[in-house]
Amino acid sequence: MKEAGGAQIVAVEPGVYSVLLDGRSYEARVEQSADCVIVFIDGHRFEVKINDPRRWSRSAGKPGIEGRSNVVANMPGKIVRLLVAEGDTVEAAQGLLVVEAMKMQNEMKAPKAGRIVALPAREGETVAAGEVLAVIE
Amino acid sequence: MKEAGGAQIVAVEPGVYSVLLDGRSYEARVEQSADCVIVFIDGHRFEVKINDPRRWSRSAGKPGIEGRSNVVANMPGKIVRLLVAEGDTVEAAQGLLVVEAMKMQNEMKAPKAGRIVALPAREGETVAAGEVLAVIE
Amino acid sequence: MFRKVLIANRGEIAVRVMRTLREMEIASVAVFSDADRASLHVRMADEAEWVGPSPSTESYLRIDRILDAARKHGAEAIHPGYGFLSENAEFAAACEAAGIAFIGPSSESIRRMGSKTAARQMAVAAGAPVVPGAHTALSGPAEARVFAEQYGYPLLLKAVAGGGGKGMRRVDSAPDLDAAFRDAASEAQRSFNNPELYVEKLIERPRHIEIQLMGDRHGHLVHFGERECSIQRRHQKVMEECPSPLVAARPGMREAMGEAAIRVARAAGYYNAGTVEFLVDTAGDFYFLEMNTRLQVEHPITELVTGQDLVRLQLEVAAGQPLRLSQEDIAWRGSAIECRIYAEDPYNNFFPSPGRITRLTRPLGPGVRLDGCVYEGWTVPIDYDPLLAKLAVWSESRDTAIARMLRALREYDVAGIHTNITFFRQILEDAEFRAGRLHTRFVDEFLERRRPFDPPPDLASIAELVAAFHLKGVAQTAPRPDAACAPPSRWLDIGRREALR
Amino acid sequence: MFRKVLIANRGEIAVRVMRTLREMEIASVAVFSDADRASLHVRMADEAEWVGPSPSTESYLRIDRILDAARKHGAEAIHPGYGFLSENAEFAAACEAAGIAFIGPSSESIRRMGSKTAARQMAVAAGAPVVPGAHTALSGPAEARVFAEQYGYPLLLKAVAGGGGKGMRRVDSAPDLDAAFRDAASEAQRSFNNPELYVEKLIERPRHIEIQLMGDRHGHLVHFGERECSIQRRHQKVMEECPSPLVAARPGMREAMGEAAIRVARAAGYYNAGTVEFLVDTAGDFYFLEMNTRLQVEHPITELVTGQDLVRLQLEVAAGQPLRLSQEDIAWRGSAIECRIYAEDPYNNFFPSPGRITRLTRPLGPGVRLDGCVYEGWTVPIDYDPLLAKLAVWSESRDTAIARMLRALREYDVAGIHTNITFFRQILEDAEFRAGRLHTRFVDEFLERRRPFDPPPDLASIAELVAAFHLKGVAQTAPRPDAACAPPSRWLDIGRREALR
Repeated sequence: MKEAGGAQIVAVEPGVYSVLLDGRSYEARVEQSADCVIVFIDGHRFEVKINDPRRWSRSAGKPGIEGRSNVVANMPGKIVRLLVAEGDTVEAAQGLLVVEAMKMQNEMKAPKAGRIVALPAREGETVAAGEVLAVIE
Repeated sequence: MKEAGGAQIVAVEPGVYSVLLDGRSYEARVEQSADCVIVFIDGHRFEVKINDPRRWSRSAGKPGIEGRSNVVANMPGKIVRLLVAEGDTVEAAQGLLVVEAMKMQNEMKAPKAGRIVALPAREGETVAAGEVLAVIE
Repeated sequence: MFRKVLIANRGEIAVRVMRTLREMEIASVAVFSDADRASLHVRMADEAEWVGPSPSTESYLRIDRILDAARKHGAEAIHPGYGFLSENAEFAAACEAAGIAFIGPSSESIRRMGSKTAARQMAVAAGAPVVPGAHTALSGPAEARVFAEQYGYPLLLKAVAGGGGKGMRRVDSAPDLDAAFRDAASEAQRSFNNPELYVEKLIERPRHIEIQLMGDRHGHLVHFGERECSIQRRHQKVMEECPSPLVAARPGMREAMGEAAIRVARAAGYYNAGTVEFLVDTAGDFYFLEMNTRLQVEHPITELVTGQDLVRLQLEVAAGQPLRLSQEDIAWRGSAIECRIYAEDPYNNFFPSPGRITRLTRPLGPGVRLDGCVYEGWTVPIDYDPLLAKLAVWSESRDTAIARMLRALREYDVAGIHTNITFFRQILEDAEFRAGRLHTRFVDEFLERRRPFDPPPDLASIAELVAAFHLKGVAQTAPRPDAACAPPSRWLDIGRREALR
Repeated sequence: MFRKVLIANRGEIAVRVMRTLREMEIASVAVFSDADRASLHVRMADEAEWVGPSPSTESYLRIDRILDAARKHGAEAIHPGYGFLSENAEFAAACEAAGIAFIGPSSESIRRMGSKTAARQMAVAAGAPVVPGAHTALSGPAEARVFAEQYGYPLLLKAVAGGGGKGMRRVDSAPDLDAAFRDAASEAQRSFNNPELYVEKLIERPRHIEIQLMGDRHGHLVHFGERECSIQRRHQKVMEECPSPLVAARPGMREAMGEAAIRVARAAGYYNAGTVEFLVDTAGDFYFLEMNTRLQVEHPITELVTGQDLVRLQLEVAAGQPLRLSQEDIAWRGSAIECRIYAEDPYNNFFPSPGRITRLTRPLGPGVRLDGCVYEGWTVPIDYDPLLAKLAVWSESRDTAIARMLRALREYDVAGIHTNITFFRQILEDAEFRAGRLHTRFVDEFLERRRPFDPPPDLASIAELVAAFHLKGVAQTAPRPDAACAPPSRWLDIGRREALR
């Protein structure tokens, strides 16, 4: 603790680290998922991907746009309306379906232009977070 | 959860329980040591002794006064003064020695009248919590 | 005074009311649904009663069950909070009929104000200015089209039974009208069980400024000044302040709005807490919008500036006591701001983000007030509004209050779910906000112009260092047999070098 | 204004100062000892510097290391907090010599007020009433005996360099004098490295009431009214309130005390924050006691009632700005109370209770302010004062503030160590306290008369039920092979019956 410079890290609470580096004090808060470590410092979010136990890289933060895209429920909810049908051609940002959760309706939009190759979602059904609602190719 | 009466207990946080009984709501906070469970409800402290895995009883809260008594350091500190010597006869509540901790001096008093049969404490020494400082018989 | 009061609500407002009840030595009775057994409002209550399954239609909106609970527990009064049954005239009437005091206005006042068209007519009669619009329910989109031909676009379709932006649609041109009418009516039907709509001229870039009122059952009414509530998303307030920077800059405006609000309330025979909402146009003229016949979410900022406990006053008035304040007793000191901390992702269309709160660190210190109903380890249920807490600050001026809110938000950490904490920090740094140039489309415009929330350059390497350190710690507790011989990555390398230097 | 300020302190006051620094966009530099690496004041700071091992003589009291840290980090000013070096004239002088602004009075003012006998003389010269006593250091117990022959017992021996009750002894009769003198001198030597004592007539059952002052470097001084600090244990304040119930009941008393305090401060060429302490006898006459030349622990209650940020004013004044307030700008609203939450056992002679905080639930909601430096999982070190946090509440009247403090204390839970939370609840329920009949021996008398803190009759069985449930849960995670066949005890029986009904 007595060194003049150099980083010095202490785990102060579960997932919370106090870092002293070059005289500056930082508090970093970590949330870990299966494949990445998310570090928050002063409200800023850093995603450190664990692609392989031996190799990590910092994620660019943007998902790829090419190829097949899944439209996924980002929270549990109820499908109140379908705005497209399987086989339809859609524009990027076009509304695909409406999900209601926590008393709020949300229109799920196409992440890119393409064709609806699968539409497992059904009106009136309840969906779980992470469930695939539509697939665009 | 739908019953009209009866106790209903939920662990809401580690060691914290919400109890509903006869329509009343209680929040109980538990601290556990090796031989007892301490339950706090609205600031009131209840000590439930685990004398034996098969038998518990609620402690009367007062230690026994008869026989040999140990005077024990109740926190880490430094012995600044001895007020008695081994072999001395002491009255109940007579000062035995002075311990300093957190910048505060505290006089340890005799829990009962008797004779000092052992006095392991030494002036200037640092003692740990739980260490025996004097024994009265 | 009452000896026992039931709170027909959940979440932070139930806790808020309980705190004043406890301070008044009145026993509190909580009600809860299946989803809320472990909610803080149940844990903190003196008594609690289960009222049904998680959906609010089967629990918090069940008048019969709420009244059964009140009778069973011997509650002498019911505080409805906001939302749920708080503006339900039928509920207020049922309380009255059951001989249980409803802590709010009469069912008759609620009914008069609950119909937005009737309220408008009452405001007109009381001499308060109103936005041009149809004072009665529309028969269909065709009637709205006729109105548009007279007043032009944009116009606003609103639910007759509405509130909280539900069943409300802006219409910018004739082709959008039919779809907007259909959507709004369907949403109104779902939300209020009444699809009726009315139409108003849309005031461009209006401010939303409201007046807090309190009246007793003996005809005495006072106002507590204004709150500026122009910062909204999806027509819902997310950030409020007192005083309004506009009103503070205009001598006499607070008094004029306060008096107009009192006139409308008096016309409705109003008592207990209520709020008259006004739209204010760019010229500073104000128009009656509606009256909310209950305590508002954002009441804490009025409490901070006036030093009054509005819930205590509600209880006193509901118990039949005369209001112990006259208008001259109300004084305003300093400036207060409230941020509504929601479990939502502001950068993904404010999408709700329920889930388990894995870590919670709250702001403390001078001038900070926090009203919440969450705790570490609690799971935000999917069944209700995602409001986690209301963070309010007070300081001597608007500038220092903004600085204090920024400080408080930086201390605030909620892990496991998304929140809008960072979003508020960005708004508070915005030059337009700081200049007090507010209007109800502020958030939309802000989202267009906002600069990315970029970290200072040194933070990325700190984050990498911490990730390495964290994984090393994780690895230590569950070691991988092959980890030792793996070639260190650049990040791990940094981590080791820095940590051991 | 300064761009960077070092805080030569630890714990809650370091955090308190940092919060205002952050609100003023001034960078903060923390200093820390070995024991404090994980302390919240280090975590929250923008910069931090290690200044030595845990004992404060080797870290927080090391003027050389503190100044080295300030120079290394480029701090333009140093805030000393309270305790440690805050009233050390040598430290203030060293800052002045190093060209670093000391956020406090001049070293000369500290020196004048630091000698309690010199301060008394200055008060006499300024026309402030003082307690009869010897104005110079005593040569030995014999000299005190001569004083006693003139004024009678009881008398009070006090350290010339003293403060915080250290080196102070009450003497009730001649035979006790020698022992008391020896103890006090030895404690004074240990605490202040100066064994000198002086003697005063002891005022029986005095109130301790102090006046908050602030002055700029241009000769302008204002007072912020009084704080009543009569609730003490071991001569240390544990609970304070503003206004004083006595002063609030006596028209003109606040002004008279405020003017006397300003006269004394002016005579000392005083600037920045300072507090003049008075003893008030049962007749309501007040006597100058001493001046504390720093921010007080209990400053939050003055902030709550006056709406001023005293730390912000300190910074402005230290930067050479003229005070932006005149006496007429200071107004008092409502009532505030502070409880000092200590890691100690009030029912075991207030013995300190350091250790790990295993669970922490804090009070929130209307009118609650919490200044602390603790968190769940943190270990309270044995090396420093056991103050965990200061809980302050504000409400419109003393009665409602008491009710609010009781409510807040009931929400407060600190597990793993002893605290004085329950003790405050008992004091707040005490009829003498509620009647405002306060004096500095209040706590001693209260401990004699207090009723046991007995639980309502239903709680014991709830506790047994929970203990059974808890052990069942623990047993489930680590089952004992013979548990199943053991005959159930009465308590376990209750547990099962109730839990499964």
